[in-house]
Amino acid sequence: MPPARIIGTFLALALGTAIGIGGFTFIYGRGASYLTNDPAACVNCHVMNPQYSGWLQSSHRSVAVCNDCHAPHDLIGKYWTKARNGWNHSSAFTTNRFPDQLRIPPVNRAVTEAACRYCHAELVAAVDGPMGDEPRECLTCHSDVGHRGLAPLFLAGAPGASHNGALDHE
Amino acid sequence: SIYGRKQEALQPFTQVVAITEETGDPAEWGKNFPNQYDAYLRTVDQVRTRFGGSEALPRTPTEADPRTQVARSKIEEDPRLKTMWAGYAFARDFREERGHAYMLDDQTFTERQAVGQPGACANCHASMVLVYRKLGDGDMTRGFEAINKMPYMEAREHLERSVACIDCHEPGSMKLRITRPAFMEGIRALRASQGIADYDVNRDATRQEMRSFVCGQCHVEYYFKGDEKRLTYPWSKGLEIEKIYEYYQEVGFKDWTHAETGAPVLKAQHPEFEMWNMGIHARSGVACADCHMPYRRLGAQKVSDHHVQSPLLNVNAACQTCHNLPEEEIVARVERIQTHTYRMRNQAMDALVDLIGELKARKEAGATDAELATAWEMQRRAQFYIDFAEAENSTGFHAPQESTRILGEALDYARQGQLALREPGFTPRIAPPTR
Amino acid sequence: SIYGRKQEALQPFTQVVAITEETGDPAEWGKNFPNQYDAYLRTVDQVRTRFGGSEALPRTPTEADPRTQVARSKIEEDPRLKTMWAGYAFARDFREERGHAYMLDDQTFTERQAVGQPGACANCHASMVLVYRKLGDGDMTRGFEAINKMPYMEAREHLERSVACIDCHEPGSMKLRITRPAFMEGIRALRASQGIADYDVNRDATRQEMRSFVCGQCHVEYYFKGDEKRLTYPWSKGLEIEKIYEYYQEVGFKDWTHAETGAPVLKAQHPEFEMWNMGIHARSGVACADCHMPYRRLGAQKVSDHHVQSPLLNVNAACQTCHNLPEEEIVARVERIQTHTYRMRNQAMDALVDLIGELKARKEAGATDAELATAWEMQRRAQFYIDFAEAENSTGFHAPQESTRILGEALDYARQGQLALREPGFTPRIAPPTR
Ligand code: HEC
Ligand code: HEC
Ligand code: HEC
Ligand code: HEC
Ligand code: HEC
Ligand code: HEC
Ligand code: HEC
Ligand code: HEC
Ligand code: HEC
Ligand code: HEC
Ligand code: HEC
Ligand code: HEC
Ligand code: HEC
Ligand code: HEC
Ligand SMILES: [Ca+2]
Ligand SMILES: [Ca+2]
Repeated sequence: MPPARIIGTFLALALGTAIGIGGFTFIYGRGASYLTNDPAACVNCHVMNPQYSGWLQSSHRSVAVCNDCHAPHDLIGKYWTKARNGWNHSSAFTTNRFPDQLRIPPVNRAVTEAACRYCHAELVAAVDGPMGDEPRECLTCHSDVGHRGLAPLFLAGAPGASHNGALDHE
Repeated sequence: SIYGRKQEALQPFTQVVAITEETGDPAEWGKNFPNQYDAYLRTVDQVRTRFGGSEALPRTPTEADPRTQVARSKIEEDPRLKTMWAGYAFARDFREERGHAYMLDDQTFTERQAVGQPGACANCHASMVLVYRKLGDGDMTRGFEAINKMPYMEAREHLERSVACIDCHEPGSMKLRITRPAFMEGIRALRASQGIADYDVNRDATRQEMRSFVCGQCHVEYYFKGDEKRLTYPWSKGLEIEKIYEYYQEVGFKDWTHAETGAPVLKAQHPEFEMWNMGIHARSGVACADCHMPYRRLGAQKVSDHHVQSPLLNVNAACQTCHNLPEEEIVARVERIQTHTYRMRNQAMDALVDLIGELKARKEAGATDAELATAWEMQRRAQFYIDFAEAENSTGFHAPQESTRILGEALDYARQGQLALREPGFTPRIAPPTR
Repeated sequence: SIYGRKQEALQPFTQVVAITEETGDPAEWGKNFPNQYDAYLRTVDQVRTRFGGSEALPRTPTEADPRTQVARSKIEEDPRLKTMWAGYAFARDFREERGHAYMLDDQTFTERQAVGQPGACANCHASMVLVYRKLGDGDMTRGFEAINKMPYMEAREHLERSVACIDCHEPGSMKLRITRPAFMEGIRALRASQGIADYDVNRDATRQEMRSFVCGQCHVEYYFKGDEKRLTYPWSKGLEIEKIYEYYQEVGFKDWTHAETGAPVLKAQHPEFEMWNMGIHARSGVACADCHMPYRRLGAQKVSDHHVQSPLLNVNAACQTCHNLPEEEIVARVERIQTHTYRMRNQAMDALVDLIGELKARKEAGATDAELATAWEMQRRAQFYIDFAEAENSTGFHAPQESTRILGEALDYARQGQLALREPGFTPRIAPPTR
């Protein structure tokens, strides 16, 4: 691990364990997965499967991993977000309190928007306006770059799941 | 617990009991599939949406009708419907529809039974697989033919419950299947008109098509053909209203003779399947089940929500998979489409009632059939068009532009009917086929 | 990640020449922005789509009209338009519209000029910023007032070119801006009706709104108010057709008196902005520029395609980023909406022509104004409704259900007009407001 990541991990773990029982949740619940860059870590939770397979079909499969789009590109921000989401999501996962259709909330949508610009800034000056003052959401037009075929979710493990994606007409 | 959740991820569903073609009781199937079964039972719920869902109105049970709750009466809500249906059973009793759990009772106890109904009614209001086999000694089609021609109350003896697992699923594999001969024949005729010969729906349909076809077995326009009262779907020319009307003209069918005007008229019923086919969602490959039985997360699995209901009562699962919008906004979009459809429907209804009133007066004043012929034809057409959009239970959502243009044409026909009454020899303008 | 921060690499455009509020010539702006300029020049291209685009028909230039190419004549294509507009300039010449490059010539040489037109026409057919300033000694609004009341040919002396960079952009910053007083006043009145006082579009509009507002300066329904011929947008009650009609009723405006029937009638023109507002794309935050000026990658930059045209000629950039569908399927979806709209439009047009024919006959037979009053009102309404959908240049695409319901209502009004002619004292049924 590069020192940066060690610090980050420490920050995050400190936060996690600081909250008693939360420590169990966070670690056992694989919240720590949020601290690595390996997409496989995300699918430690089956909840992430659809997005994972969606990502595998996306145009970014070979150029961006989960954290490239879902974690800020500055060190502190990155690990703070990872810790926060790691905590939120693992507790959500544990308590099973989350909607059938996951929805990226504004705060994390903003993280992703920034990620787009981090890589494409050069290209998209016009999108943010001649003045660059009133940015336009990339996702208005490119919401599927990270995940293709997200909807509707496949029938995991049930009969018929093997053939025919739901929107597939053959 | 999180521990439990991780276990689930590993195991597929466990077969507790063996399900065969003889297993009619959903409770049995439910032992293998408790989640689907529990949801299925919840179709008793009654919740109202702005235009759909249903509310439970208390009623004092009687000997004849033991129901303690019914849905609201649409004919009391809008008496113009009684005028449109004058002389037909629907003018006696027509209610907002509710969940699948009620289908058999609501059919049994509707006042429409007062006029005597055929066994053919049963096809869409009960679990039929075992009934067909019993009455046809193993041959579904013969069973179908047998039940069609019975008087309803005789057929009723054979009916045990509302639509159940066995009507949509193949035991064991749980694959979807079509069990209604009327649909097999209807879709076969439709495919033939599209140049596809010898279409066998259970053999040739894709899984995604099946996710709508199972619903299309009942949520369609229909009529009873000939003395055998064979349940028939008028699709041999196509699913569009023009094609269906053309079909009825060709076979010269009428549902009844209008009591006030004497016109030979038609009744359209719940063409959800046909209308959905005209809409953008069908075109985009979105099936009935995608919205009315959306996937629900069950541990590691995704299960289809068997609580079949209005998607507006379940927006997150039903719509937000595909539409990344706040729930309120999604509901607002639907209601905008619906209020516009409903407004046009009201306007067309007024025009039709104007025409019926004038026809009635002219008839009473002793006008000859010849003198009324054109106006009758306009009433027949306008009425069928209005009813097609009115009876379509999404209030236009399944195909917004289509519903609206159908109502617009209905307006034209109703008004031309009035002109015909004022001008002997008037030749109405009928819109050309859409294709 | 391997993608280093590229912010530094991001360089603003290279300023070759200084652009000021005096720089009217797009070629000058083009030196700084060659991509946008080159595309802008391509609006001379003429390519036909099924219902839109435009084709270049050769014509032999004359002294009076030096144009060597024109777009097809809509009134020759559908003579019913001549009947609808009898006695109005549009019955002399009305063509399919084409690219921005032609706006000044097409206005100058249309045969509609034969009847004499006001300078107010110029507001939407030329680059006006410098003209306004010149005629208003620096004050745009006074310049606007000055040009409005001039005779067109006098105003024409001041016009140099079609809409140009300076009409949509602030020099230097290149920010979008509104330069048409008529739009400033129209949107201000609209906002006031929505409870927003003292709305200043250039101060209060978001950038995303501006991406549609700049187009809404011209692609809107309008009329010339009073003797000052002040260009006015009838939005003070709202943008929906009911509200606009209500506005005209209140101010008691008529565009002309119908030559065949004597009815005081209205002409609707290109309400793209209003209709778009009723559609699902506007509701989803999709601006005119998103489809008509989509981003195009040029080298290391994405730029807005300044070749403003039918998106069907540019489906990949205009639609496919949001709609992950094959081009043919996207075009097919649009054409399905359009053919349905067009079919309904034809039906409504027939009904209107029927009404006009009967009104004419009754008038010639010496009917009094009182006897014709109701039929006149129905003609006025039906005609405005039909024209609103007909003049809307997307053939329904911008708002499919809305276009269709407007045409459906028009049918009702035209037919009721015919009834009124046959029945003294007939009271027509007018649909209630949509909200
Ligand atoms: C502990 C199990 C778990 C792991 C591991 C996990 N997630 Fe999640 N994730 C969840 C759950 C549960 C939700 C739903 C949270 C909610 O909607 O409240 C979720 C929601 C999300 C969301 C959408 C909602 C939001 O808050 O933004 C994103 C984006 C996301 N996860 C990304 C990731 C990424 C990237 C990784 C890997 C670095 C990852 N997840 C690993 C359980 C997990
Ligand atoms: C190229 C950028 C990109 C990559 C890489 C990416 N995502 Fe996403 N992700 C997005 C965008 C954009 C959204 C929001 C989609 C929307 O709003 O329609 C999103 C949404 C989500 C959501 C919330 C579901 C939703 O539709 O709102 C989850 C969960 C998620 N991503 C997980 C992951 C995981 C796990 C990975 C890695 C396997 C990953 N993402 C990789 C861009 C990306
Ligand atoms: C880790 C860097 C990275 C991030 C983060 C990233 N991209 Fe990309 N993206 C790339 C690369 C590399 C390519 C392929 C080369 C190219 O076309 O520039 C690409 C290609 C694309 C393309 C063209 C291919 C297609 O799918 O049409 C689009 C559009 C795009 N990105 C949009 C986005 C958006 C929107 C986001 C944020 C949700 C995003 N990118 C996030 C690196 C990134
Ligand atoms: C209004 C719609 C819209 C928005 C908002 C938008 N884009 Fe695009 N983007 C497009 C279109 C259209 C294209 C295709 C251009 C072409 O075909 O040349 C495109 C192309 C791209 C490409 C691929 C260029 C290429 O051909 O390799 C990238 C990368 C990209 N956009 C990134 C972004 C990012 C990052 C944002 C947000 C800052 C963004 N876009 C916002 C419409 C949009
Ligand atoms: C894209 C989503 C979608 C699809 C696909 C769809 N529907 Fe619907 N359906 C709706 C909505 C939304 C309503 C309106 C519900 C309301 O008004 O409460 C509705 C209403 C209904 C109703 C009336 C429900 C009530 O609450 O009274 C029935 C019955 C129905 N649909 C059957 C079908 C059938 C059968 C199919 C396929 C042939 C189908 N739907 C396809 C979304 C859909
Ligand atoms: C065997 C015939 C049959 C089949 C198959 C069938 N339905 Fe129904 N459905 C009915 C009947 C009958 C009712 C009305 C019951 C009543 O009002 O008593 C109904 C009611 C409904 C309602 C209205 C619920 C409410 O609250 O108003 C919806 C929605 C619906 N069905 C959707 C579907 C969908 C989706 C499918 C396929 C997955 C389907 N139906 C399959 C016969 C059927
Ligand atoms: C082709 C399938 C089909 C046939 C045949 C059929 N129904 Fe239905 N019925 C439905 C569907 C679907 C609904 C729910 C949608 C609706 O109510 O419009 C329904 C709803 C009803 C309802 C509840 C709503 C209402 O109308 O009050 C009654 C009662 C009913 N049917 C009675 C009958 C009777 C009696 C017959 C025989 C004359 C019959 N049905 C034949 C499919 C059918
Ligand atoms: C009105 C039709 C209908 C009825 C009745 C019905 N189902 Fe289903 N069922 C469906 C549809 C549609 C699917 C989705 C199948 C697919 O996607 O291939 C489904 C899927 C399933 C699945 C596969 C896993 C899943 O949830 O998608 C199971 C298991 C199942 N149903 C069990 C049952 C049981 C048990 C009953 C009776 C209590 C039942 N079904 C009654 C229509 C029905
Ligand atoms: C499986 C995907 C999917 C589901 C589920 C879905 N939609 Fe759609 N919806 C689409 C697609 C695809 C379109 C067509 C436009 C497009 O290509 O984006 C569309 C279009 C629409 C439109 C615009 C069309 C119009 O006529 O104005 C509305 C409104 C809409 N959907 C509402 C809903 C509602 C409400 C639900 C849930 C009851 C729903 N959708 C469920 C995919 C879906
Ligand atoms: C979602 C995409 C979209 C948006 C947003 C949109 N349009 Fe269009 N527009 C179209 C399509 C598609 C057509 C039909 C083109 C055709 O028939 O060739 C069209 C047609 C037109 C035409 C006629 C073009 C021709 O080729 O004759 C005009 C003018 C127009 N739109 C102006 C506007 C204005 C002004 C706005 C905003 C107020 C707007 N549009 C918003 C897609 C759009
Ligand atoms: C100054 C007035 C003005 C403004 C501002 C304006 N237009 Fe136009 N537009 C016109 C006129 C006039 C025509 C018809 C020209 C002709 O036919 O000679 C036209 C034609 C068009 C056409 C038809 C092209 C064809 O091939 O048929 C489209 C599309 C269009 N405009 C879209 C837009 C969009 C999008 C915007 C904003 C980005 C816009 N216009 C701004 C006046 C304007
Ligand atoms: C409010 C803005 C506006 C005003 C004022 C205006 N136009 Fe236009 N004009 C347009 C737009 C936008 C188009 C392109 C759309 C269309 O043709 O429907 C157009 C198209 C035209 C065309 C080409 C198509 C056709 O109709 O043959 C001519 C010629 C024309 N206008 C002449 C005039 C004349 C003469 C006047 C004054 C009486 C005038 N315009 C006033 C906006 C305007
Ligand atoms: C009819 C209106 C209109 C005219 C005329 C016009 N533009 Fe634009 N221009 C736009 C719109 C809309 C945008 C998008 C602005 C935004 O997204 O904020 C734009 C954006 C731009 C941008 C910003 C980068 C980009 O491409 O998005 C430049 C530079 C530009 N235009 C230059 C010009 C030049 C040079 C001319 C004259 C040759 C011109 N424009 C004429 C409407 C116009
Ligand atoms: C910036 C994104 C965006 C662009 C660009 C766009 N659309 Fe859409 N479109 C949408 C959204 C959002 C909806 C509403 C349904 C939904 O939520 O998916 C929609 C709906 C539709 C529908 C279904 C609505 C209906 O009335 O049937 C059609 C058809 C459609 N778009 C065609 C087009 C065409 C053609 C173009 C290009 C000329 C286009 N769109 C450009 C985002 C876009
Ligand atoms: Ca209901
Ligand atoms: Ca054109």
